[in-house]
Amino acid sequence: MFKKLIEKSFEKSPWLFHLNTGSCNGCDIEIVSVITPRYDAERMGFKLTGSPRHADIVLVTGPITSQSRDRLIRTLAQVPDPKVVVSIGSCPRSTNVFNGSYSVEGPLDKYVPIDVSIAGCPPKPEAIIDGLAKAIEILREKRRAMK
Amino acid sequence: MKFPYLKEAIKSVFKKPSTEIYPKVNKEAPEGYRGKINYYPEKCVNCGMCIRVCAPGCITRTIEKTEEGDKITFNFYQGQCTFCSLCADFCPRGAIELTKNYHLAVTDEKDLLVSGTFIKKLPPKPPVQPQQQVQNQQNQGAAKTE
Amino acid sequence: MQHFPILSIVTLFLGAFLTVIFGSKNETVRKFIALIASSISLILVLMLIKPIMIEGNIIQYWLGNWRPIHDWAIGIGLEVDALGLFFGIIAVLTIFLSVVFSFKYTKKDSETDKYYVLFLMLSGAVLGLVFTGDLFNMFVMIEIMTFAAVGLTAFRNYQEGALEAAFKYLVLGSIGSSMVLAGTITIYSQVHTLNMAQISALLFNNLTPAALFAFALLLAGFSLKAFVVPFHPAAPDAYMSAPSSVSMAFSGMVNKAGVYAIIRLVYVLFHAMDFKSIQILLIIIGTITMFIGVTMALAQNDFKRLLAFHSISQIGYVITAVGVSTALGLTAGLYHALNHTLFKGLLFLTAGAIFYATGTTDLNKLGGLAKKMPQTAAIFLIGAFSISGLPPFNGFVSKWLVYQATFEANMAPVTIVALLVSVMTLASFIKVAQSIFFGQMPKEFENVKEVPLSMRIPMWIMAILCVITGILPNVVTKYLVSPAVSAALNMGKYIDLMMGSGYAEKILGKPIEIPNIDFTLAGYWNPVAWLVLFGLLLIAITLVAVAGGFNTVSLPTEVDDPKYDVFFSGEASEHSHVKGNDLFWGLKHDLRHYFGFMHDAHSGIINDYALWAIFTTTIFIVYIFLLVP
Amino acid sequence: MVVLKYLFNVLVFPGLLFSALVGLILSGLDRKIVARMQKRIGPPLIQPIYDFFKLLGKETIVPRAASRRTFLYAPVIGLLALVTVSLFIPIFKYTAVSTVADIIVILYLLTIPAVALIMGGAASGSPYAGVGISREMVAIISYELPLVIVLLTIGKQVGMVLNKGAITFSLSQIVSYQAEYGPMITNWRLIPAALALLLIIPIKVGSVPFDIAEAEIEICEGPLVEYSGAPLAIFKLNHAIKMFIMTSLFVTLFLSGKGTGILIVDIILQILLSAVIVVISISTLKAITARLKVEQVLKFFWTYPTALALLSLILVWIGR
Repeated sequence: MFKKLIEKSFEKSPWLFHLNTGSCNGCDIEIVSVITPRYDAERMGFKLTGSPRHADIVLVTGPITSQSRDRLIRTLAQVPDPKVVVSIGSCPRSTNVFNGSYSVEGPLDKYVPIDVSIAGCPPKPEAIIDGLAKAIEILREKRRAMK
Repeated sequence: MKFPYLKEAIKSVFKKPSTEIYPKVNKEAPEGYRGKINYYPEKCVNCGMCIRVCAPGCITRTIEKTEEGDKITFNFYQGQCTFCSLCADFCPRGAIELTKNYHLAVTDEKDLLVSGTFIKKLPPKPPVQPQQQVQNQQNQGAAKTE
Repeated sequence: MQHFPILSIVTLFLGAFLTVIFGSKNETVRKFIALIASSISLILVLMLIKPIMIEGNIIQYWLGNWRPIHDWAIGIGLEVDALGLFFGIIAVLTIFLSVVFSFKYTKKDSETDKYYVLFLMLSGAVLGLVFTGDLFNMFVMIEIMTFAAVGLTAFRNYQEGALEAAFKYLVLGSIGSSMVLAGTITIYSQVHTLNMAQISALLFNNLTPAALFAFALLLAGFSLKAFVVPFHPAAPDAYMSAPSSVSMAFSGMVNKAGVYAIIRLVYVLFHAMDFKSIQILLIIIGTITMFIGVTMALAQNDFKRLLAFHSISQIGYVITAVGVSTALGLTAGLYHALNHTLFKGLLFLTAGAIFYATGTTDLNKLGGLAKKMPQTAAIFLIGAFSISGLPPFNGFVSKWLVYQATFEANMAPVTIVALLVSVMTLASFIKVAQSIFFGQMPKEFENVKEVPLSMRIPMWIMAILCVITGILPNVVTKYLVSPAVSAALNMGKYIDLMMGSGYAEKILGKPIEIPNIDFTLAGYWNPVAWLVLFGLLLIAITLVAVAGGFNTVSLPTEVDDPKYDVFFSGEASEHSHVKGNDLFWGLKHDLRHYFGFMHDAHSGIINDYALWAIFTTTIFIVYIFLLVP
Repeated sequence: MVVLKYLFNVLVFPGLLFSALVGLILSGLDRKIVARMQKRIGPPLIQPIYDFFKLLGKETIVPRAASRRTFLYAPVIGLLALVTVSLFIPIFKYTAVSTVADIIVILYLLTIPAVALIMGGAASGSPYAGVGISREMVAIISYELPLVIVLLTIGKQVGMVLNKGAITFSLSQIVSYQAEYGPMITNWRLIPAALALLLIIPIKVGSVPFDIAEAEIEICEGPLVEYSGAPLAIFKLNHAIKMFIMTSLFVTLFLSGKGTGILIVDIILQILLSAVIVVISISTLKAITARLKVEQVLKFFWTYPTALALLSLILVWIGR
């Protein structure tokens, strides 16, 4: 009944879920700064949610330490479709300087295909907003594909 | 029972919000911002300092033997880079420069790869003397010294 | 029709004796006798409704046909007026359902013939107490009831705490009975008769000090039987260790018998409700019982003990409403008594079902049973919502009447406490729902199955009754509650019938005016309208849902896919069940001084409880002597 | 014909559609005002509508440990109760359904959505939901006391005048009382009660300083942790409708009066007034205070609002 409206609302209210897999918190502060008054992601409908069940876009930071590996897999599986995985910073993309360490279990795309990766260590809030804009387009395609 | 910030909250409702509407108004990165790498292959002399100095080791070099010299390509994989710009500082020729371009949000991995190739012509080597000439020179050297 | 009351009592006692003779050998004979006895008395009492409730006359029956000789009652008379029959219906209903429930429930116990003997004795005694018109006969019935109850509490003596609970019940019960006996004797010395109608006539407004002393003693004795707060500590242990079908009878009949005795005592025998001080005394007792009952229930860790404390707090509601002594107050009290028997019985049966299925009722060990026992979970929810007074169920109607009655008698603080207690009841039942029925299921309950059908039938009957009394309040009040209220309020008719007409005028001097029962119920919401509304909206919502093209609800597949695991920050979620003790930390932390004091007050030592009982009796006596005349 | 009017009332005017739309817009206004107070631009006014429809489009996952029927029906039951309540609240003289006693029915019908949330949370079987439930219950216990006192005070005040001394529970009588004697807020005895009710609205709606039950950070949205897709959309709708109902209840109890007689203008006036109440009570508190701890909520509500409400009850009692 509201197909068109539901399609449009996917662009207008994507909800974020922040998943920290052992990051140095540089990218985490940048994510939170995107919601502060200066950059205000909420004006585009972004909202940080507490549970993966509510999320559309999953922001992954950190080089997936061995402790957080199966927790990452379990939590990512619990996000309902259509979902978009965004890697913030270089660590999830390529385990950055921690490459080859005994307790790092490798880049994120070993476990889940990364839709948008925002490079930068840490990336600038504007870059994150760009990435999120790209994520919204992918979300809309996934939603259309899902129907 | 004091309510903090009440006056400030009410005042700020009537003031202009301090949000920068980023996507409409493009924002310039500050001076000296270490963003995307610009690589000038013509300046590079393949000394390898940047490779040794790069902490995450995201700079790789491939050398290919061709007839007029070695075809060297440098790949700066910015997905692994920590943007510390040590490579730019240590490059004797200033071939690497981190620009202010912070738009690094990409959907596929290739865009993060900055690469450049150049042909390194070796300096003209002195003509290669056959093996006996080398022997004679050593004997004359020895005779001269006795 | 004259003989129905005595017949219904006798069949129960006869059933008890027959079980002793025939039942000891094989199982089915014993169950058959119990079923026949309880169903006969059920039918007899239900047939009494038409003459008493609708036509409004009162049945009297003189044992051995010893009629009063020139206005002096010698023999024992049974007098069943609407008030007595109201409590009789409650008792008989509880008996029948409890017997049906106990067939399968006591399958695992040995020596169940002793169980049925004691149970039929208990039910006969309660029915006798409710129908009798003679004070000493009431004492005898109380004695039988107490000792049958003590026997039943200790029925499962292998359970730790059962014998101790029975002993406590015995000590406190006998203190109560001795007080009732002392009261009866003092009254007899005063008026030389034991027939309640004649006593009330003679004592109408010449309350001598001895009569006042007897009144205080009787009030203390009966409130001990009703487990009012100062006397309540024996109840939780007794309810917890008795088998659930018996604790359902306890909370359905035994404390209702105590409440009936108090109403009979205060309204008819001493006609003391005109004194403002008695009203205030009853309201104070009721409010304290309400509050302490529910706060203690919040801190419990065992399901049946929690239910026991709730019975105490609901009896507090009934006593407060009775204490208000306006027509509306009494209606509220009686209606709540009926509702309480229904939903409390239902909850005790669910406790029994859980004990039968899992072997424990400890809130900290159970979890996630809703998936294995869906019907019990549904029944529990109906019971929980009715006790916490949510609209479509019966608790709402009677609690509303209580609030309205107390507020109109400008007792605003009492109404506020009542509402707060109702919310706390909801809180404790949410705690039970979360720890037993929802949440993660511990491993050992993997193969728990639903309880057999014969246990589920009584539960469903009670659930349906709960919903009916919630939906049709005006029908229930018109046929059941108002006749009982009018019977309690005008004692003239009560006396005339027993002692021959005109006797009341001669003795009392003036005819007792019968207060009219036409209280304007401040807005009796017609729940039927709500149900139509709810149904309409439900259809509307489902229509929108179906047409709206919501994507399919993805249900858990059998494969071990983490997608359907519960989100526990990525951890595996075996031992992550939040249950029993972890809930309501905020409340317990805030009221920790209060809970601390309550914890010490319920020390569990019998002499403390006996001390409490005696201390409160003295307070009653002093209070009545100071304030009543 | 009556059924048609009944259906219209239930589905469109004061019922589902109207209260849903106004509720969503009001919560959009609330988010906008909070943003503006923090010097942010803030989402557009119809953002909650977008959220609602996006959630409708999402996949609904039912966890394995959940008991499915309760899990899926809880939000619908909550919505039903809220829509039933919205029929009760009179808008300046016009009431869709007015039985004699409204306050007690409203009081109880407003606990059903809270119980539905609790049942939904319990049914989802998640440990976070378990903690969320006990916090929600503590919240209910803490605000029930002052709310009851406020309602009894108003009932007593109106009852003394109109109902020959006995208390009245009917909202239409309260509105007609205010029509004669002016809005209740002007009566100095009831100003503490108004203040108490202003403090109760945020916790009843579950907005930030008191939303101990759905704290996003500590217990990942409490009872709603396992919900996704349509049931979550309905719960968010419940949240919005509750905001509209509580504020319009405040307007009816304290600010109503004769009204202009024309229904449309009355409705707009009611919406504007409830918008003002939303800004005053919910948004300002949300913008300037952080979330309280569990026992602080209980301590707070059993001291300040209860004292205010008791003060006005005593004043009304004396001022007979």
